[in-house]
Amino acid sequence: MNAAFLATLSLELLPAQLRDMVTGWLPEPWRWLVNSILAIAVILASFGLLFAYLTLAERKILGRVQNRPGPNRTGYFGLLQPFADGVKALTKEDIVPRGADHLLHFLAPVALLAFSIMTFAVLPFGRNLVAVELDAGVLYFFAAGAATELAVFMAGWASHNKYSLLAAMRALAQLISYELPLLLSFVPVIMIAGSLSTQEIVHRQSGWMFGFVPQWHVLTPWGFAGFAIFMTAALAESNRSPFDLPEAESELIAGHLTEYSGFKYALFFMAEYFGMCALCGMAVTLFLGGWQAPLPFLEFIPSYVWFATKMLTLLLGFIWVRCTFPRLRIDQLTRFAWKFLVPLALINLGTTAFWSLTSGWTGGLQIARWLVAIALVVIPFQLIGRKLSAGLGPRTYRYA
Amino acid sequence: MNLSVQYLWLIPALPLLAAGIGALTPRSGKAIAAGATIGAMGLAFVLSCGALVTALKDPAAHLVANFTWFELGHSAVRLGWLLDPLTALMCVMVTFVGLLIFIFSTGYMHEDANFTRFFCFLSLFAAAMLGILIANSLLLLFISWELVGLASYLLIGFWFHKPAAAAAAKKAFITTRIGDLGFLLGMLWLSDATGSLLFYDAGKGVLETSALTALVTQTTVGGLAVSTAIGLLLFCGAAGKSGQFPLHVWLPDAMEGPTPVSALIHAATMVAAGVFLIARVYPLMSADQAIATAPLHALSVVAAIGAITALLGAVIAVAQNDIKRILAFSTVSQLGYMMLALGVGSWVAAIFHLLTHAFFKALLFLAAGSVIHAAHHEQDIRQLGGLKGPLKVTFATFAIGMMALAGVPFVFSGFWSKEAILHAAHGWNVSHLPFYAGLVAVVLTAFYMTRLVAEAFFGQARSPASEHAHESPAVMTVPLVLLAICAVLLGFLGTPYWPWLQHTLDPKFHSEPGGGGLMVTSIVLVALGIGSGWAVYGRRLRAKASAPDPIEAKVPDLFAALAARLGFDELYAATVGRLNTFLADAADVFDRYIWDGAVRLLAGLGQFTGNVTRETDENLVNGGFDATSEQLKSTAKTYSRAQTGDTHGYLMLVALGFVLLVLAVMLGGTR
Amino acid sequence: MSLSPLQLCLLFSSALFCVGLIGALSRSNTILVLLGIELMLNAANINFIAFWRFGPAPAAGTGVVFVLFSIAVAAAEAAVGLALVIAVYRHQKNIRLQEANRLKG
Amino acid sequence: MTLAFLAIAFVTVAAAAVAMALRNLIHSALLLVFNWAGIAAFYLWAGAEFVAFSQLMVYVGAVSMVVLFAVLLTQRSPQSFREQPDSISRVIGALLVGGAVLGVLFGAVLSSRLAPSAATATPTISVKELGSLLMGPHAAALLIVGVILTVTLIGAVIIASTDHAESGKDES
Repeated sequence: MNAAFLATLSLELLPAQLRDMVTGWLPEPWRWLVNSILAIAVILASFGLLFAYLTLAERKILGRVQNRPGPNRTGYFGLLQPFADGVKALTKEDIVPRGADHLLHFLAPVALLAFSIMTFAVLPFGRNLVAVELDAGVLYFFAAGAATELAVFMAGWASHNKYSLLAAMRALAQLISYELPLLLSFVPVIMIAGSLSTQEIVHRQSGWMFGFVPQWHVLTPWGFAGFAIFMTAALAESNRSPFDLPEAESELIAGHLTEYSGFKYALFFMAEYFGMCALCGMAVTLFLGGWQAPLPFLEFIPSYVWFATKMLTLLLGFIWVRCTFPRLRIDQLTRFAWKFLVPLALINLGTTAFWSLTSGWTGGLQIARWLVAIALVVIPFQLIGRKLSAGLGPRTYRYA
Repeated sequence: MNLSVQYLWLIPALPLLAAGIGALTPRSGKAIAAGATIGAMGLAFVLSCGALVTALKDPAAHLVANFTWFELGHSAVRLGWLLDPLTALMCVMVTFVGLLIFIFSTGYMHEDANFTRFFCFLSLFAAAMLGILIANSLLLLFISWELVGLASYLLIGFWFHKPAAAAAAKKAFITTRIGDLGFLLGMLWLSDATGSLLFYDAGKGVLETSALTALVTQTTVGGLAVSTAIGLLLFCGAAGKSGQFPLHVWLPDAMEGPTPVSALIHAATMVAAGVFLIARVYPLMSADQAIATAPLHALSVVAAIGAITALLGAVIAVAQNDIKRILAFSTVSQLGYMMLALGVGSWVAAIFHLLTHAFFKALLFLAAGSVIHAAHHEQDIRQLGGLKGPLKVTFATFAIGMMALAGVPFVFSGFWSKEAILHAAHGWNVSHLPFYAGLVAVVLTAFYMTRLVAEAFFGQARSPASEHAHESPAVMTVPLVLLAICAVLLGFLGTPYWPWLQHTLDPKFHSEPGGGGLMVTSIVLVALGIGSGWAVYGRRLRAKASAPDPIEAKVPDLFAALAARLGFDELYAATVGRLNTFLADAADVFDRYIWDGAVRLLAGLGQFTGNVTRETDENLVNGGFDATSEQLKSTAKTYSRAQTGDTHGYLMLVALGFVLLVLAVMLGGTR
Repeated sequence: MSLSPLQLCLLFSSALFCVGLIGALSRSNTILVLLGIELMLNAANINFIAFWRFGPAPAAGTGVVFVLFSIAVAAAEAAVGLALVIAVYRHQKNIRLQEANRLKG
Repeated sequence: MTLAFLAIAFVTVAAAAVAMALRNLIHSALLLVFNWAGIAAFYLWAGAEFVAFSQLMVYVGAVSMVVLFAVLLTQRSPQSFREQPDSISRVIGALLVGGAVLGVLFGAVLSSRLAPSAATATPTISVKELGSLLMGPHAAALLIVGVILTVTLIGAVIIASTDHAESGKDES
């Protein structure tokens, strides 16, 4: 290591420089392969670790919310708990029901995890940190994500269990319902950014309004509405509470997970958290300015730190939602998607069209543009919401 | 303020609009319906005053506004408005009296469930009546005339749940329809003879010289001038509407309607329409006067009918006990007077009496309504009595109306207008019989009105209803007071000493001075009538309701005959009704046996033919077709085996076809 | 014999087409028949891409656009077809294609 | 390159053939999903990146779901997904006809002289270019496809929906 190299070393470029250092030792024909392997390894390692501590964080937070300490026996503050869980999962007996479809029963968790991990390929973790730079990156992300429900179906069907099959059906219904608002909610972003490439979308959100307000998509009326729809649909896509119908413990005794134990169960768990992370990362990329700093004077902090911060914030939001909302019924779930989210997403599309057509307006017209856009988002929300919730007064339970 | 003749249509249009509003208002919207109706009527009144101002600028002129309604080939049907002092005065009278009656009705009908419907009908009636007045075309007049008939039917039958009211409405409608048939025929004849139905049309109208000359010179059966025949036909309509003998029977029965209806329709306006019609077509009616040799003058018939009606109504009224029925027969009698005046050649006197009569008769009816309202719908004067005390305002106004009707001299309007008629009748050089009939009617009128007042208001209360009577609210008494003032003052418009009204209506009118002796005679007769009435009924007041009438006690047969209205209804039932039944029976027999037989014969013939054809069809034609279609069906069945319904098979055939096609292309050579 | 890439692609698509055809012809389950037809459609799409990729004017992009439309229509066809299958199932309680022959002559 | 293509082609055709031969419907459907993914891989190999992802989205993400749903909804007993064996004669007939078609197609492809294009470099078409193509020259077609999809959605819902709305009173 020479001095010149050390001089060019900066926090921002550190990952890329480290990678170049490693690949520099290898002959040219192998470099691309090693590059890819390195990227995969880094992603797996860092998100594996993140998964471990995310479970811990979730259990801790849930405990706190429910007025109990949560795991606190293994290590300080229970810090070693994830590893203890991992050892337990690995040493448990792997049970496969006799009537099960062995191949699919085995393939399901593998495919689920594989597809979940595949989605990380196009996420821009930092200014120069993206595993695959794809022209149609966003499309790739959702194409890979769509396959995860298929794995859930496989798991539910292969288990040869009524409850699991029901869970499989529910998973399909839920996917079909929520795929649509999920896709529609980010179409406005693509309309404005004019690109399907994740890096390009992040770059489009750079710059400052009035010198300090970031030009993130979430800070526009349509962007905010799109973000809200996206996060709701993402909750459903990742089968998180309050949309965790396929695994609903109280109704379907954990649904497609019923017949899984040991390491396969852990894989399912892992895949769920990976999917959650990926969707949050996508939300950050699409709406929250990706790896960009929120204020100009904070730009000295490396971009990947910002990305991680935003993503963790959203993940904490998911956990918070999980411990506060009750689970929906299946008909409520689909009705919510078809009658509320889809129309809103379509109206949001129109709002975005208006926004993009009026980009030349300045001065007073600029204010009018904002007002009209806000009205276009808020009024339908109010109207549709009123119409849907008509007659659904607050319920009272006599014996509860 | 002026109202141009072009905008004359606004006067009927406003009440029509109000009627529409009333029809659309729900039952609870009483204030809306009443407000719209009264507001429209008030506006129409203001407009009528404007029209009057315009008309008075040149009383001799007939202002017209004509337009084409529709065209049929080369002929066009034209309608129009007409504005002259007659129209204007009548409009003012109708709108003013109507307005007061509407206001009165808000109090009288307050509790009725169908309040809005009532006001809708009232407004419709007012619109139609005003339409009659402003029409410059006999056709338009006829349309409005029939609308008036309809409104009258609806209003008489307003309480249709009462069988008597429903029957009365039907009777009124049918009886007036008989007269209207004459009207319609006359109108068609007139249209055929002159080619126009417009009254005034720049020299081409039917009431203008050229048309009149033509009508008078032509003659028809019996040597009658065409104008006489047409005039008599039109008079049929007028007689029906104005309740003249022999079509008077419906008018007393029409009292089954609510009292404001009686006041408005059967005293002030609708029944006056007949008089108005004759006055309007007066040039036509009087055209045949030019031919001294004519076998019959139209006006003579009018005078005769009028005299008979005046006498008849007055006589029957003497023996009636229902307060409204007495007034109804008095109306018949007074209308007879007007017709008499028309007949003897003084149409201005007729209109003068029409105007004064409208006010005091409306007053009398409304006051009677107030009595009925106060006495909880008790109408029999034998059951009333002693109302002078509790109903002070009503009594005072009723007394004024009674004196105006009776013709108490000098102060009251009735005296002057009746005097004008008697004067004209006296001057008629054809016959003096109508004059004497008028004189007798004067005595009788005074007599029966005195009887009515004495029975109803003096003495003691003879039933619980009249014991608990109390004065009506201001909304009903104020119109009474206003009408009473008019009933007094209106007479001074046409006194012999200042005949303003006569000059206004007929610029050629010139009063003949003198006639003082005649006036003295009529004063004496009035005094005689009132005095005798008071002598019979006032001095020994009735003690209880069931006591017999003093006259009844003396001459029971005559009184019974009068009370039964001289049996006109029975007469009609025995003659017209029986004839009608007989004709209906005859038609039924004819229909059932002759026509039906013919039809059955034809049908049997048709059936026979059909049977023959069917046999041919089934055996000859069908047989051939059946064989053909069987053949076709079996062929089709054979072919349809190819349609196996097996999708795989189809798909396979498609694939094989594809293979063959490609092979053909490949092997068939390269072009 | 050396085959050009285009010919290889066409052979590939032909093979896929025939697999789909044989499936559609031989199976009696309507869903499988539909899937076979879906396969044939995909084979056609492969041809479009192949001719775009190895054709004379790849810059025009017509083949790609055509495939996009084709995919959209194929998705529509699948949706309607499977809806029909469900409707048929509701009527005759099975989905064997040879029994859905009520319209035969 | 050719090696990759051959691998993709072989796997895809094999998956399709096995899927069409299997008796278990669910396995067939899942194998077909795999087959569609293989076709997507072929598109990627040919350089049509956008089409490949679209194929994945539409077939793997949507059509497969609908197929699986249809399979689950049309099974008599939820636990038996095994089909009745098909009639041998029809299978033989199908194989004969399919073989004929295959032979004809192969013959046609091999016998025709296709212009040996010198496309050495993979032609890439960016998403942006594709977008302007779709919105420009092919805008009408795009609109029509949109209408077709909408009509299809409505039609599919109507076909598959029960008739309870109209005759609910009679049945219940």
